[in-house]
Amino acid sequence: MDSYAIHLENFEGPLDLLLHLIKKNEMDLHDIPMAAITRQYLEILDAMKVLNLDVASEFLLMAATLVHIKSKLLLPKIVEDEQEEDEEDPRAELVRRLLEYQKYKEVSQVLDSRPQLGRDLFARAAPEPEVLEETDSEFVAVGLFDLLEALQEVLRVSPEPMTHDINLEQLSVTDRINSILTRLQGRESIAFNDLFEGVMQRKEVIVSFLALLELVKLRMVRFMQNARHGAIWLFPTVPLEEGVDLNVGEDSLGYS
Amino acid sequence: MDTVELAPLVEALIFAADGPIRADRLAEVLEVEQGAVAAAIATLMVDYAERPRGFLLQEVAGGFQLRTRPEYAEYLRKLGRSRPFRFSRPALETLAIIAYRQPITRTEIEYLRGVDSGSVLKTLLEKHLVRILGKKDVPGKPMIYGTTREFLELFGLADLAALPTLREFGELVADEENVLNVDNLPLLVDGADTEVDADEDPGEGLAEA
Amino acid sequence: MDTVELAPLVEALIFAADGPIRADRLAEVLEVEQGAVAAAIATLMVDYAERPRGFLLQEVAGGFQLRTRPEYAEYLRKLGRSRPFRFSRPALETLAIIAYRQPITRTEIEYLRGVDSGSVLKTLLEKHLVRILGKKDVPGKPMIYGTTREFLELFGLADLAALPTLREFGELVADEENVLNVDNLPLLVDGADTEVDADEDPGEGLAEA
Repeated sequence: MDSYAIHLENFEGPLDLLLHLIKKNEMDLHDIPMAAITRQYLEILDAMKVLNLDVASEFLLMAATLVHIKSKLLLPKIVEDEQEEDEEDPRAELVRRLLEYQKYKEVSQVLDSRPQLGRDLFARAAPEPEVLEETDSEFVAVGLFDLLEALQEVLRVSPEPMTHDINLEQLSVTDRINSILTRLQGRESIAFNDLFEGVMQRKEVIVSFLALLELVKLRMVRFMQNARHGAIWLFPTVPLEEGVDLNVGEDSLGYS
Repeated sequence: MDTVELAPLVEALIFAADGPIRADRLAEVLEVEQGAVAAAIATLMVDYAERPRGFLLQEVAGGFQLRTRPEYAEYLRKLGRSRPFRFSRPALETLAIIAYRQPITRTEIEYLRGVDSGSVLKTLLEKHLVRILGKKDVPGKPMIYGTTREFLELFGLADLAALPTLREFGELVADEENVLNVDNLPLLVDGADTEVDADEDPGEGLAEA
Repeated sequence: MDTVELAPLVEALIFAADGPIRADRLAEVLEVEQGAVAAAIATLMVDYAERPRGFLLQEVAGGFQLRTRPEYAEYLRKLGRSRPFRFSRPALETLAIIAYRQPITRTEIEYLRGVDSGSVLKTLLEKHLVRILGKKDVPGKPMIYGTTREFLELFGLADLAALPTLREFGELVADEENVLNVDNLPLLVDGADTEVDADEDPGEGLAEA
């Protein structure tokens, strides 16, 4: 939660709200007065509606559960002693869930109070030249998830559905490579997202993306992240001079 | 190489590595027995504990790493290297559940939390704190989740066994101070009470406990 | 703060800074006089000179920085060389395509990726993550590829059916807008929906280039 908006979300969920109510009223967890807790719970939900606030479906589901448990308790007990022993208290599952939830709620606070890397303690930031010297020139993999996300973001802002028209792509990958190289001229780096600035058709986006992959394969650029999960930047690995023209024919790009 | 020679060398490698470095990798790079590395690390540990240094040698995520002392956090944050995100309560809760209950499915997480956890789970995946372990062999083959090495690094844990012990409760416990004190939030049971009363028939408001 | 207190704090800041840090910057962050910083640095200098550490405190480009001892350069280079294998994006992408679409020919991979994939494929074969399954019964008898047992081990998968589908990623977020729009990605068109099925016609859904 980023803000303390007035919302039921101030409670993590229905379990959190129930825990709060039980504690506040000093109820016995092992003998929860269902009528009282259900009434209070429903009143809070009503209050939310009065204030025109969204009540998440989970809160409504819990309301139904509470009413159900309450009604089961009200049912006259079948007077057969043998069966009665086997029959679990209708509240038992709820109690188990509350205790279990409380356990994780507490430990999450314990976890958060531990010194955290990047918040309370810091490792070194400056890389050692000797170590970096020998690493391969391929950029560090950031995982399939990251890659798809980067592409997804680009596609999200480009409205048209992409058509499967490979011919047009074939024609423009080389052009795109050259235009990216032109943009990189005289610069140290460029943000991945900047390459997709302006309204582009999905097809163009894909072509640009393929061009980037191609440049990486040719080892002319590499992707780096300045923070482990930060923005992705593109760095030229060779000095780019005015009027550089990439000597790449369509054939060598594998579109023959 | 004896321990006296080896210790500063091991220290240099730990210093230069780009993350926690495992003892076996140190042994491999230095071409010495793992026992020799272990002895060197033990020497360094004693040294770091004895002398007031600005950083500590910690065992994290199966490896060793130098990290600044937590009590200096305030000044280090001024260097501008702070992690840009803070955990929300839902994220922390979900992360804790996954850490202790892994491998776990989304449905199981949601049963424990009582709320939909899809977007929180996605955020944790994006932050590389949680990963997909595979699929559970039950109908529907749901994905199962677990924590990552980066989770261990973030919380400074040597391994999963180093997680704080879960307290088993038979009873509810009073909210501790560090637990979010809901009574100070704008929407509180009591707060809502007054708000409602302002606009509505008081009888329709919340019952006094 | 006196020098005894200040020295480790200065050391921590030098350690964590992302390059040489100037004395005036240190004074600013610590909110002390520059003279106090100078005294702390002098203390640290003596300490580093007296004790055999793996790194040195050096004055570089007007600032201060911790650097590993030059005589350890050989081992540090080895550390760099011995970095665990990391995937490049092309490798990861190619591997993903093979994993989801196997058995698959090189032409099909290249159609999906839009670029020549020979060298990436070679690397994956060398790392034993991909293997040749046989030859496809079409003119030219192209070789067909699939993933290996090592691939499963590396990603901690019990079997290929344990591969997460991209649709499942999308389902993590109920919000329509944020759902991973996989249908328009050439790379995922069918792989996203169909679990890997060795009996399926591998050419299905692929236009021959």
